[in-house]
Amino acid sequence: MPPKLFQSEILAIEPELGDASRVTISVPAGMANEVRPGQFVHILPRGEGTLDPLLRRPFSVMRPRPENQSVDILVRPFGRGSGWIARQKIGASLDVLGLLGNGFSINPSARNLLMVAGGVGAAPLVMLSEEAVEKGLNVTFLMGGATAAALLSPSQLPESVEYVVATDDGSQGHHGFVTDLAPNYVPWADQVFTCGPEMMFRSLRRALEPHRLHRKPPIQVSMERSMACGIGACLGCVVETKKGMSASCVDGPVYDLDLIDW
Amino acid sequence: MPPKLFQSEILAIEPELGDASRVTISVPAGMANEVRPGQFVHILPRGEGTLDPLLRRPFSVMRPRPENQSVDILVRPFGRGSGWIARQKIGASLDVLGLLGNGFSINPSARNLLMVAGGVGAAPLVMLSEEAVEKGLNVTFLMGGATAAALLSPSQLPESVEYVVATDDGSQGHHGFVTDLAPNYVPWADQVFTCGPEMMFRSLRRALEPHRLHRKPPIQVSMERSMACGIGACLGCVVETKKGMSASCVDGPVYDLDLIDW
Amino acid sequence: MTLPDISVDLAPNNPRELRLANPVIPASGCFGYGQEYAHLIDVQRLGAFVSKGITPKPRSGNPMPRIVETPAGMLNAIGLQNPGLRDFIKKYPPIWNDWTVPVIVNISAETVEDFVEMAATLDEVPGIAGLEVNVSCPNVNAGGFCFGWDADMTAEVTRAVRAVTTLPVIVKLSPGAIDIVEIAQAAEEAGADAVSLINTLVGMTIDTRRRKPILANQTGGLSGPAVKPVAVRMVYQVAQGVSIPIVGLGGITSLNDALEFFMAGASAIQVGTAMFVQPTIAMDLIDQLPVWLQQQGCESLADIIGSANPRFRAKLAVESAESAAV
Amino acid sequence: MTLPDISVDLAPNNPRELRLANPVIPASGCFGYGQEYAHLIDVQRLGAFVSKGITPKPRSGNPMPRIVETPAGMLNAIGLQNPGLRDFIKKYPPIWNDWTVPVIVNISAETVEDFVEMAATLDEVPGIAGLEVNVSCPNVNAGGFCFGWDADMTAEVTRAVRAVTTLPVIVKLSPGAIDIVEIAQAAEEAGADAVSLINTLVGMTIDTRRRKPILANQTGGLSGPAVKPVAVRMVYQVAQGVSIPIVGLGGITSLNDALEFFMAGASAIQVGTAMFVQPTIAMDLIDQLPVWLQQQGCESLADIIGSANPRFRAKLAVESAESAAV
Ligand SMILES: Cc1cc2nc3c(=O)[nH]c(=O)nc-3n(C[C@H](O)[C@H](O)[C@H](O)COP(=O)(O)OP(=O)(O)OC[C@H]3O[C@@H](n4cnc5c(N)ncnc54)[C@H](O)[C@@H]3O)c2cc1C
Ligand SMILES: Cc1cc2nc3c(=O)[nH]c(=O)nc-3n(C[C@H](O)[C@H](O)[C@H](O)COP(=O)(O)OP(=O)(O)OC[C@H]3O[C@@H](n4cnc5c(N)ncnc54)[C@H](O)[C@@H]3O)c2cc1C
Ligand SMILES: Cc1cc2nc3c(=O)[nH]c(=O)nc-3n(C[C@H](O)[C@H](O)[C@H](O)COP(=O)(O)O)c2cc1C
Ligand SMILES: Cc1cc2nc3c(=O)[nH]c(=O)nc-3n(C[C@H](O)[C@H](O)[C@H](O)COP(=O)(O)O)c2cc1C
Ligand code: FES
Ligand code: FES
Repeated sequence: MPPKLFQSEILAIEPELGDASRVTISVPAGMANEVRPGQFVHILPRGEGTLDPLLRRPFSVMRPRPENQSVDILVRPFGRGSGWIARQKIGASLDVLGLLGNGFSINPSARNLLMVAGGVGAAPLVMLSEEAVEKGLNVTFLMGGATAAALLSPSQLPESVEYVVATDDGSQGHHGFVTDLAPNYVPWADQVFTCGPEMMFRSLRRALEPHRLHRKPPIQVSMERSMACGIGACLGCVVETKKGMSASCVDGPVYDLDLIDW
Repeated sequence: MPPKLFQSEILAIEPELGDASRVTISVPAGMANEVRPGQFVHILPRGEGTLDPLLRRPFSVMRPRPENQSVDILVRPFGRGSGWIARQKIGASLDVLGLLGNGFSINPSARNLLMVAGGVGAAPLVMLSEEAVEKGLNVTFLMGGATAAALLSPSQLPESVEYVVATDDGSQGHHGFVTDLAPNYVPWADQVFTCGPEMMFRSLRRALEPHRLHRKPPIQVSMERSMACGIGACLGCVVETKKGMSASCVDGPVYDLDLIDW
Repeated sequence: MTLPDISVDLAPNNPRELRLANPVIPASGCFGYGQEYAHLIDVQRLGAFVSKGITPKPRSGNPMPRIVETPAGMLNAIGLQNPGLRDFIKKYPPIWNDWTVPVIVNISAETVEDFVEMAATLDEVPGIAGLEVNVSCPNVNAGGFCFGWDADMTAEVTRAVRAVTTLPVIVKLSPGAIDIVEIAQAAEEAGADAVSLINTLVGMTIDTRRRKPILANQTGGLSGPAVKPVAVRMVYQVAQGVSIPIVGLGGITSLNDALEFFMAGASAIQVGTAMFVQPTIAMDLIDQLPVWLQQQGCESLADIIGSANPRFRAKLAVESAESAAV
Repeated sequence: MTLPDISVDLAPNNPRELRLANPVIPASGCFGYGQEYAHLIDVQRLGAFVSKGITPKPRSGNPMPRIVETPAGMLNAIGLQNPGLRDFIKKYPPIWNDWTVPVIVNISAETVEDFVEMAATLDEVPGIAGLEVNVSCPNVNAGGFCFGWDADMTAEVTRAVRAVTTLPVIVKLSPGAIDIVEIAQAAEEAGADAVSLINTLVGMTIDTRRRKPILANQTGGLSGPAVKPVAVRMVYQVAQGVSIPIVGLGGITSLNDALEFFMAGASAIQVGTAMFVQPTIAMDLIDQLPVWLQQQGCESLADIIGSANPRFRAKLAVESAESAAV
């Protein structure tokens, strides 16, 4: 399904993961069936009669809800745009462009999947985990946050997922970074998927480096770049890859970590 | 009471006068007792996290409600700023600067007062009428609007007020302009008070010209100018008077019609 | 009842013409090469579109971050990322040649010779309806001083491009000039078929946590609604000073914005940043403009061009009297 | 624990000094003559304020409308309404003389002689702490070309004013110049104690119903958040080119905005349009700035001035090494 511009209605808002909210928004018929984990929607973060903030903001789909033609997104009120979205109420209307971007892809031969999530970066990995479990794959989900309150509730993940957490303040799980935990799982994992702040990717790469032979397991990463158009026209969101500049809104946001030119 | 900057709460919203709303907003202690008819509040027409629209918008006080420390204003959703205010809900918070401006003044010897209102210009004249009736004065209130729906409900005026209306489409009262009605009342009126679009003032002056001897009765007019500061600093809101440029936010908005240099 | 005529020729003095079915044009850098939006809108219905600025050699553009939002605007420092003239010609004009929408190619260069090379090479390439010469780039032979800030340099580029192509040539002016009318006149005299304005203003925002400019390039080009008053003013002034068509742009997000430019004296408008925000905006304008004109009792778009600019209309009247007398 | 020092001297090379307890200054034209805000804020706590621009003769200003809102900004065409030098001197300085807040008087003129007349007359008037020379007005002897767009004209005005007053002189630069660094350097060399920037950009908006410009004056000065990126960029560039203090302004509405200007290289900031919108903004900044500095572990405001501008800091280091060596 090519990207569409549509008016969406906020169907539900639930607190989740620190000060973030899980927001259920309606989508056009059929869209919830087609979304792939890693794709995102581009939301206009303002109401009628104002031109500021000007640009849309991208949010990864956390969970499709084909049963009522909607998707969940996880919104952290970080700045002006996400703050506005987070302040909206049930029933409010949002101007949305989506679905955009490519998604994570699970290799046909992969059995054991390792997820490494930082903060709201958990969103697309929730969807990926649900899909993997449905396919009968084994999933370990590593989640990091500043405090226990900033972690994803285990209820958001399928029961069969092994959920391991780390907090900066030690209030739950491992006292330290989520990337400290990852090396243990390298021998087990057939693929690694990660989403979160760019600093986390760098330290993940560093942490896993000595444990990976022949760049195995492969690591897929969802990159976060400021975006204007979301459809490949502005070249504002590029990622430097070993094959050159890549517009992360269409060619990404998911990339093979080893392809990124850091 | 010098002007104050305060957070106000919307206590009530009622449809009134076409697409306009009567909005009850809370004010600081004592303010509702001090407001004089013709004074206005200067409202920031935007929420958190946006800088557009940038400037405050002035609204005349329609009715003070000292009993619950609030005032009524009449908001017509005309453009971006007033539209935003009109879309707010009960319980919303407004950033308000007020009270600003001078007010209408009733001469001690005046017994018969003529009000000439166009559209939301009725707001300050409602307050003035209530005050006049309380003082035992006689009030005739001429009101003009495009259609019957655009007229002030008579319930907004004290019972003893004579309420006469005109509509552009003839759907109620006189078929034509409110200014057509005014000349009949000149012999009776000791003072005339008017508020509405500037075109109305000009035609009122023209209509009354042949009936007024020695500029009697005197006419007070509330001028509407785009305003930035509201406190005399920017000189954006001046009115050309026979005594020179006058900042209508502090020296007005109420002027003697004959002093204005048209 | 037929709707008012909104077609426009942006190169009335050029035998090759630049006839557009309507005056709505996505701006350079804001519409990629046209394919990007093809899933969202009917690209063929556009008056035209301007492709992303190309340069003689491929450019990978500036490091990241390249964009940042500002109050009612944005800064960009894309750095003219593009495949370079040769690959560009192979890849895009063949596609456009099968399209009905006229495509205007935006060319950027740091020397007059580079402008000439591109203009000459593109002259006979099928699928290209016109050139937009971006004189807002720094002139490396003038110590980084921008071509478009100087009337003589603008004239030199225009003349050189004019000499090597019969394609309609639109010179795109920079708002950094002190007297934009002088620059527009220089372009007109040197043979430009039309001028477009404005390109971006130069701005910066600082990340106060990291204590450095947000853009890796430090400065970027300011666009969007924030700059609209500057753009309208410049179009209004230029309209009084030149007789070639003007393409107005800068911050257009609505029909009312577009009307401001037409009434200031623009014959066509471009939509840049707003394409990112509301991809349907160009289509909306194409649909709304004739309806609005009809409501106003206008027979054609020409009725409102410069209608808020009496000195422009007076000049127009004199010019048409003169041409009638000939 | 004492809060970090935020005092600043805007005229370090002038024996009369321009010492401010804090670097927050309401801008000219946005604070009247100081009395207007006295009911709302404690004017004496301000670092200083700049009074409305005065001219040699009284001016009644432009016809109405004089202001119009634009996206995240506003246009004004007040037209320098003011009582003229003579009445001004009688009316305001005597009041200010009893105040503790330093008052900077903004002077505007269309000829060098008029600037000289005002500067000379104001030199010994009690109650005035400094002059801000507005070179953004048209020079009638140069066909309406603005003083501040030309380095030589800016130098000429500055030199002439410098010659007749010992008051601290701040030259207020226009963003219409092509190379604002060159203009700032010209002002510095001609004896300015400091520069302030930016004044407004020239803009227009059109009333599409009435089909004419909204402002009676047609064009107006664009100010407010919309222009902030342009202002920050210019301060950043000027900071690399001059050694006198810079007063930064243009669109400041928050502490973060003010910090952008400080980090770009401004020693003090002015707040213009935001005073209209949030009359307490200057007080808020005065309260917030030292707290923020303390949270960041800064000892004084100087720690962050130019902290996002490595070339400015490098120049500063060289200069202080040189002055230590002397
Ligand atoms: C593919 C993708 C998926 C995403 N998915 C999610 C998701 O699922 N959930 C989620 O919550 N978010 C997600 N994001 C991030 C989200 O889209 C927003 O970009 C983010 O919340 C910031 O936008 P904002 O409006 O909140 O912040 P803004 O206020 O716009 O700030 C934007 C950035 O600019 C910086 N900045 C701007 N001005 C200044 C200044 N003057 N000084 C210092 N810094 C400044 C801010 O620090 C910030 O980094 C995703 C982003 C991408 C690219
Ligand atoms: C003393 C005083 C008292 C007032 N009392 C009341 C009151 O009691 N009730 C009430 O409803 N209103 C009142 N007003 C008017 C109110 O304050 C607003 O100014 C008015 O509603 C317009 O603001 P806005 O935000 O709705 O319109 P905006 O969208 O800001 O438009 C403002 C004006 O600019 C024009 N404009 C702006 N841009 C364009 C463009 N591009 N093309 C064409 N035109 C343009 C609009 O036509 C309009 O006239 C009062 C005004 C004053 C001065
Ligand atoms: C991301 C981006 C890229 C741009 N690239 C170009 C370009 O390659 N060539 C050019 O002449 N103008 C370029 N521009 C400028 C626009 O074409 C336009 O002149 C400017 O953005 C003002 O219009 P707007 O306010 O409608 O965006 C670019 C603008 C943006 C925002
Ligand atoms: C209504 C108004 C009047 C102004 N009058 C003057 C003036 O008399 N002299 C002057 O130098 N600048 C004047 N300015 C410019 C401001 O001092 C300031 O340079 C400009 O508005 C940018 O700052 P801001 O964005 O914070 O408003 C005026 C600005 C406004 C909005
Ligand atoms: S956001 Fe525009 S190209 Fe990716
Ligand atoms: S609104 Fe600023 S002086 Fe009246």
